[in-house]
Amino acid sequence: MDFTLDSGNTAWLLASASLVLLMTPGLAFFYGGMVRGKSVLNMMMMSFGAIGVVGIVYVLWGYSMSFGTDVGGIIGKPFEFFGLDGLTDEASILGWAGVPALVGVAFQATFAIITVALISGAIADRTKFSTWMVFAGIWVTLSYFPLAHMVWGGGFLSASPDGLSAKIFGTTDGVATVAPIDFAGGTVVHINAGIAALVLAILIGKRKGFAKEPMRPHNLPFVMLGAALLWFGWFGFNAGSAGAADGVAGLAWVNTTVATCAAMLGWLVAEKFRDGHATSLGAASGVVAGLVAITPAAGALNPVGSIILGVIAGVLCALAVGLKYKFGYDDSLDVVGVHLVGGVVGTVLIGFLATDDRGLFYGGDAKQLVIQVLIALSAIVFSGVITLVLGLVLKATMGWRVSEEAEVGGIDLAVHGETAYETLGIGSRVVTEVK
Amino acid sequence: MDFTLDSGNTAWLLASASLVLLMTPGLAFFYGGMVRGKSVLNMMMMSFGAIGVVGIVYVLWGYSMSFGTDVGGIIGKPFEFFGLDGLTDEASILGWAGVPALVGVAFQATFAIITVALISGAIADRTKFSTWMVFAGIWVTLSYFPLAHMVWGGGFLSASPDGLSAKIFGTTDGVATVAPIDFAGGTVVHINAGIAALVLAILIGKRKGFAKEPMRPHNLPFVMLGAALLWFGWFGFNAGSAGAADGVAGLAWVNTTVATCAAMLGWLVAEKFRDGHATSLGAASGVVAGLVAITPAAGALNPVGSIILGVIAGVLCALAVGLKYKFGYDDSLDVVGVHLVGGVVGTVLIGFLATDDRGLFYGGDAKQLVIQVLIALSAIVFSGVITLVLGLVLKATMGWRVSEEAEVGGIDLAVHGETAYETLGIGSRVVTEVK
Amino acid sequence: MDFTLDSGNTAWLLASASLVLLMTPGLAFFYGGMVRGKSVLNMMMMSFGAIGVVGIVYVLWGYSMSFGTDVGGIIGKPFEFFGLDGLTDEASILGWAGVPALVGVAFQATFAIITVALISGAIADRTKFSTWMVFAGIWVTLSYFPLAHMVWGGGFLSASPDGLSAKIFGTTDGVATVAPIDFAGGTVVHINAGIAALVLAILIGKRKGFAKEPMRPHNLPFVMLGAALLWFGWFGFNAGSAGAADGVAGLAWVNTTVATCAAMLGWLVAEKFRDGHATSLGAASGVVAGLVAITPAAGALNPVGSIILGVIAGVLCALAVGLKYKFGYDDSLDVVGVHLVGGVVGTVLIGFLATDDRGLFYGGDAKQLVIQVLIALSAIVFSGVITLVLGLVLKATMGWRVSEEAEVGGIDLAVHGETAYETLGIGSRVVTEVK
Amino acid sequence: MTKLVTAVIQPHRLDDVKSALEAAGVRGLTVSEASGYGRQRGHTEVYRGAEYTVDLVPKVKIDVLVADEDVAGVVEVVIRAAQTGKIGDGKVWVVPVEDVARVRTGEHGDDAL
Amino acid sequence: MTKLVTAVIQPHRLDDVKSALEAAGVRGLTVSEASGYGRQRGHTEVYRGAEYTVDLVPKVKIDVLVADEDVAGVVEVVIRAAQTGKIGDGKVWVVPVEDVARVRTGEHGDDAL
Amino acid sequence: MTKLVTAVIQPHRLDDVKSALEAAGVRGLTVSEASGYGRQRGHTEVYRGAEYTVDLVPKVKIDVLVADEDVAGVVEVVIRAAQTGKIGDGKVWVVPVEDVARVRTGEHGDDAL
Ligand SMILES: Nc1ncnc2c1ncn2[C@@H]1O[C@H](COP(=O)(O)OP(=O)(O)O)[C@@H](O)[C@H]1O
Ligand SMILES: Nc1ncnc2c1ncn2[C@@H]1O[C@H](COP(=O)(O)OP(=O)(O)O)[C@@H](O)[C@H]1O
Ligand SMILES: Nc1ncnc2c1ncn2[C@@H]1O[C@H](COP(=O)(O)OP(=O)(O)O)[C@@H](O)[C@H]1O
Repeated sequence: MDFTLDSGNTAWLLASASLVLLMTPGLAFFYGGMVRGKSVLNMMMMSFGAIGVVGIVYVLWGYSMSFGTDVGGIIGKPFEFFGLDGLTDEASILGWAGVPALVGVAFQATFAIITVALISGAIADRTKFSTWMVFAGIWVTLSYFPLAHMVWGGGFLSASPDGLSAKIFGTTDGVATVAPIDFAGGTVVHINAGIAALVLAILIGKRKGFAKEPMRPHNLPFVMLGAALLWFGWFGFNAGSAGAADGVAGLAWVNTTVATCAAMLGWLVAEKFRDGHATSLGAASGVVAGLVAITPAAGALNPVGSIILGVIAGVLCALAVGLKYKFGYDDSLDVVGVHLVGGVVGTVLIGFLATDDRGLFYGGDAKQLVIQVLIALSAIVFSGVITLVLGLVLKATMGWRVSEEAEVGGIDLAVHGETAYETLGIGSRVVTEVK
Repeated sequence: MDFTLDSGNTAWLLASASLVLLMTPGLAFFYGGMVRGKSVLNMMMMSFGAIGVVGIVYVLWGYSMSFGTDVGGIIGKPFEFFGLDGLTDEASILGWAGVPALVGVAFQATFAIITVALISGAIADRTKFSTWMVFAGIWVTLSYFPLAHMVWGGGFLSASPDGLSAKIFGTTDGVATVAPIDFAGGTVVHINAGIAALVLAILIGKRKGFAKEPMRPHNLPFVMLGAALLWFGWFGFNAGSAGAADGVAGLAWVNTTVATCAAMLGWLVAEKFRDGHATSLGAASGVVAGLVAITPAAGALNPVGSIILGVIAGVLCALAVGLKYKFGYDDSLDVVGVHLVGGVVGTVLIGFLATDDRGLFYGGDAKQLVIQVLIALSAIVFSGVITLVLGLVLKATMGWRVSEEAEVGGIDLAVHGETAYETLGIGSRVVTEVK
Repeated sequence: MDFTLDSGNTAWLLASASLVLLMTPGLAFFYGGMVRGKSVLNMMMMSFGAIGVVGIVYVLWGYSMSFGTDVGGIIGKPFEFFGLDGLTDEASILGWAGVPALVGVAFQATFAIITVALISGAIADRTKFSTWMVFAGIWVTLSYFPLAHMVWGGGFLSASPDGLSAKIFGTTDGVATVAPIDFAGGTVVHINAGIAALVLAILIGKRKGFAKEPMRPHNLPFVMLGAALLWFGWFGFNAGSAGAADGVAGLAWVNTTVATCAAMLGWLVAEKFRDGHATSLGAASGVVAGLVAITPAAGALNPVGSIILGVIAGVLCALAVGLKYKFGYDDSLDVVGVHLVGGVVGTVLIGFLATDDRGLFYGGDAKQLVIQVLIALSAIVFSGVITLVLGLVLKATMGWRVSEEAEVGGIDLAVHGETAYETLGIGSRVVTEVK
Repeated sequence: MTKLVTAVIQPHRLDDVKSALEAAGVRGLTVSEASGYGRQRGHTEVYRGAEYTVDLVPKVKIDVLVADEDVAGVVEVVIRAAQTGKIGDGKVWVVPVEDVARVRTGEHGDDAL
Repeated sequence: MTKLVTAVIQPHRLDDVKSALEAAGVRGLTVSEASGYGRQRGHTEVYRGAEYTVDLVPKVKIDVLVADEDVAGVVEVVIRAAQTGKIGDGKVWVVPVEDVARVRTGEHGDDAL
Repeated sequence: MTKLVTAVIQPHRLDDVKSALEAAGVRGLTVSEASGYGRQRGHTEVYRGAEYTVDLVPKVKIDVLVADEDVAGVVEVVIRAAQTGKIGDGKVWVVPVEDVARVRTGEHGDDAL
């Protein structure tokens, strides 16, 4: 591919990469506000730690594994661009848009980072920080990079002529006739993280006091702040996934906003009917549910379709977050209810709502729907199995849980030697020595 | 108009739209930090709720009403682009700059959202959430879209040959000889929201304990955070209103910054002289006052003129926030003192300070000043009347106020079933059942 | 130089300027969370105050002094573009990239602002606000603008044929054969602020209770928030310093991220080994240390080199923050340990790690290393002397410290008449009169 | 001799109680935040799929040192000012005090009040 | 007559103490946050280059008014429910009360409990 | 027998009081946050156009159980360590205690101190 720099597209992708990177600290606040006051820092450190580990791993072998030369439809050659060595603008994934290779890497790295961080919400308050850090590096390698390659890197779940869709519905002009749609990461990011969250929540077990003690958010403004930063960053995520500053980016921007608005309102109404109150936690969660659900669909729907998708996602996720009590798994901050459910809802609704004769409502046939269901299922099975195996290995080796004493007394103090807030009036420590 | 995509301008408008959307959560913190600890969440929910309602309404009929084919100089055809249907890049408001229609919609939608949210600060701690949500959807339709059309959509307050200015001072080359200047929303956004705030504050009445109990900000760092996010987002607001990434955008950026710096310092000095302290609330309020005042003027002044405008706005708004005690209306978080006063100051000072021979100081004649005063007055009257009628109708039907018990006990708990912060040591609830 | 607008580069620089401006409020949170609950607002006001003063000064004479016609290799003509008057796009520092002059000014102004604000962390809890505001305006004029001119404006520390490097190693094609490298401000920003911080901390003296009373961060989530906003803004700082939306910007973005990840991990590991805990304060500080160290190097290293630089910076800064106890100066929030040490580490490591045959590891000779050490030393001496003289003058005239009573009782209340948080249950004030 | 009157009341009655005590001649008191557990509890609410019962309700605790002869009066003043008639209004109790001192002066006894 | 039983306990024992007291027939109590200083202190930690000793440990303070005859029982109930056997478990003490009143009704004495 | 010495003092005197008590042989105490209302109030300030009077000033409350014979000494130690001589220094009072127990061991009486 020939490369001519387009400074406008590059500017938008640089901005988008920066926006998406901000999402992970945003998530740290979304999650950190939701836990109890004694585990705020640990929750936030799981996000910051994920940035640290995945940021480095991505540059070393992650980009190669995602977008290197295909190996069996599953991964790219891991050491092809090790340390980004030998990466030329011509070889870039966004070269067609005149965006330099390293800007494309920057953008993609941020997706890997947040996907890992998302998982941490399911295992709040009780997880060893060291095990989490090791998990982050291995999971992103075994589950995220392959899925990114399969869906976006020309692998098995893409429109590749060797892919699943081509096998089922055939090819046209050398690509699958029915191209699977995952605009910005419904499968790669949200289903992937959501199912991993479910597996780990079950594997690691419930918090002491789950469904007995109140575990209400200790700081709801932080949750709102997190939701706001996530939304803001998500414009990079979705509109940036157009790969260019053009009309598709504009469509993705508008769809992202209206779906999120609709999901927020949907969640609030569902909650008001069921529980009697429209809560701020509901608003923040509805925002995230809408953002998740529109992610795979942002470039494939029209604005009215996005509103419909948003409302459905908002209501369904509002109902889904109660499932953990029914089934007895402690998905502490509702990663499953929001990301797995929202990711599946968005991925599947594309099969109904996609314009250009693709969705059932516009094209009148169900092929797109079938392929959307299949990629969702594939992602669930792939990530679920990988996570289970890795989770079990780590359980047997490093162990996942802190001691009960640390959990009850507060993981912040036990693991990080800190508390989130120092009380104002009365100091609780005295300096005895300076080193 | 012929359309050729300019990816650079599009990149800047995508970024700007994202920045302006972030302003509303920023406002939620600016306002949320300023209320007492028992009404933080409600305050923030009024902003988030405004995003939800206005985001959807804008896409359905708001854009059409603002920028559709003119009807009587007052509105655009409401259903011309219903759901953004049939909107082509050629028809776009920013088509001249090579920015796709949907990106222009994105940018404009965010202005409508924040305008509504601004009003909420005047009616803090006591307003029914349901009434607010209904108000948001109707007010934006009856007051914001028409004003946006009148000023920016070629209506009565624009340079249109059928507009007010053309009627008074005649036309040149088919447009008004003296074009009214509202670069980024002094009338449409700030005067509009400010006068609506005043009307509602009077209509809804004072908080119990107003001017008796202390109602000091419960969390000033949040106020600072809000001011910071507002400032950051305002670069999209003002520099984005250039419609392109060019020298005008650069001028608007620089003017926005220096006017805001000057207003902050002006407020602090005024306060130090009058009250003996330069407060952080004053700094944050001065920032917002400067941003408000420079909004209509950002592209029309030079940097030194902007400094002058900023100082004047900072000092005048610092004095204006005390008026509510004198006149006895409970504009709880000083929306009138900052947005109405700041918006008028900025709009009118253009008449003195505009360069290119327009302002009194540079051009030597008062025509621009006259027209600036007239558009400010028109906006006040238009929005004031609409708000009054709508406010009265809602008072008679849904009612505006929560019960006194809810107000005293805390609207967060009564309306949203939550408190912003859970105390650390002692849990105040026990789980009795999981559904 | 001929000027043709490049809207893409301009879009990226507009975004970058906005990002860098956000860094100073980010710093306000990074610092504000780290102090005790009684001095939060004062800490934040030092950052906001710096924005106010420096923003205006920059537009009046700062830009001229930095980038005006050279006077003796030390400064630009101060009144050449007073108030930005007469500044044409052709004369712009970023004209070569098609970026309008005012956009370049916007970008540069934000660097001056944050440099001043950085210093405030060393003198927390005890400094007169009025003295600080006066210091900000004079120091930026005497220390920052000259250094910016020397390094970036074609002065003594640049590749200018009259500069230090040309004098030592000669010139090639009319510029220094060995061009000193300071990509985005290792010397101009971080060493400059870091040494000023050290001088003032010593001059102003220790806080009452230093190294005796516990002075632990009162709100660590705010510290994390600050670190996150700094990181986000730093993309504008570093990738924006490419001056264009191109591959160099992409490289700077990626290097900034991996160095920061590596520094965070480096700090956490060092801390875990030494103190037994990986803390959130360590993570946040490691982030900032990495950002500081990569600043001068972001465009000159490859990603693997950046990882190495990051680890080294993280570990060294983690060790350096303990020095204040050893030497007995109260650098309250570790500006010296992070910015001076990090800035020196980054500036010097370029001498080893720079690609294109420049660094010792790639080019095999030490010339670059020598010049890097020299510019670091020059900045230390220049800024150190200026700060000392100015600090002494202010000490003798206005005085630097608040009264001991104000310091013990809380500078927020004494100086700003406010406390950061109002306790929830019990109001501590009654309104006695409204003016 | 002196007694210590302690009252646990609803937070929003604090201002009235302060004023009433001042009117009754009490010149000082000490206030702290507390949480009450009593009959008032029982209110249940649903939040994100789980049902909660409010268990501890915010209260304010007031400690007033009073001279023996004023105790009965002070107790009545507090009751009148704090009373709303609803469950959860709180309790007042009186404890004997063997010595009181003012820190500033070191005075003891009724002079220290 | 009535007594005031005050207990200073570990915060995480509060739920158990509340339940135990309820089971023992106690129908109300008042809780507040406190910090304890006793033998428990001594634990040192290093933080950013300085060594700290933890000095004041978070505790919860419970005040229960009880009728004379129930005092001994209530004290035992609290001890049993709060005990973990580790240093820092806290203290319980009993103070005589000369009068009690219920604010809501103005009743005095044991009826007010 | 035991007494309960309660002191309400300026927060910034807490460290000195703790040290002084420790030097005097006191081995434990319980601290809580409080707000004081007394002569100290009266300071007015203007904030955003309204005038406020500071009404409740932050204080710290210390509860120390002491054996009978040490009471007078402990009261004097507290007064000396907390005194600044300015209005608002606070109060100390002594209340009789009928029983004390250590939760960890269940011991009663002076042994429990
Ligand atoms: N036995 C008790 N000991 C200490 N405090 C009590 C006791 N009973 C009630 N209280 C306090 O009084 C408050 C009000 O008591 P409650 O039983 O709810 O209402 P009421 O006294 O109006 O019947 C409680 O919240 C608690 O703080
Ligand atoms: N003399 C005392 N007066 C008041 N409170 C005390 C006293 N001694 C101990 N306490 C309280 O009891 C708590 C536990 O005491 P500590 O000496 O640490 O353990 P233990 O009682 O198990 O030996 C302390 O934290 C403090 O709150
Ligand atoms: N009668 C009282 N009962 C309980 N606490 C009191 C009483 N009088 C004063 N105090 C407490 O003592 C503190 C100091 O009292 P104040 O009158 O301000 O100063 P001083 O005792 O030095 O004259 C008050 O803030 C309050 O907490």
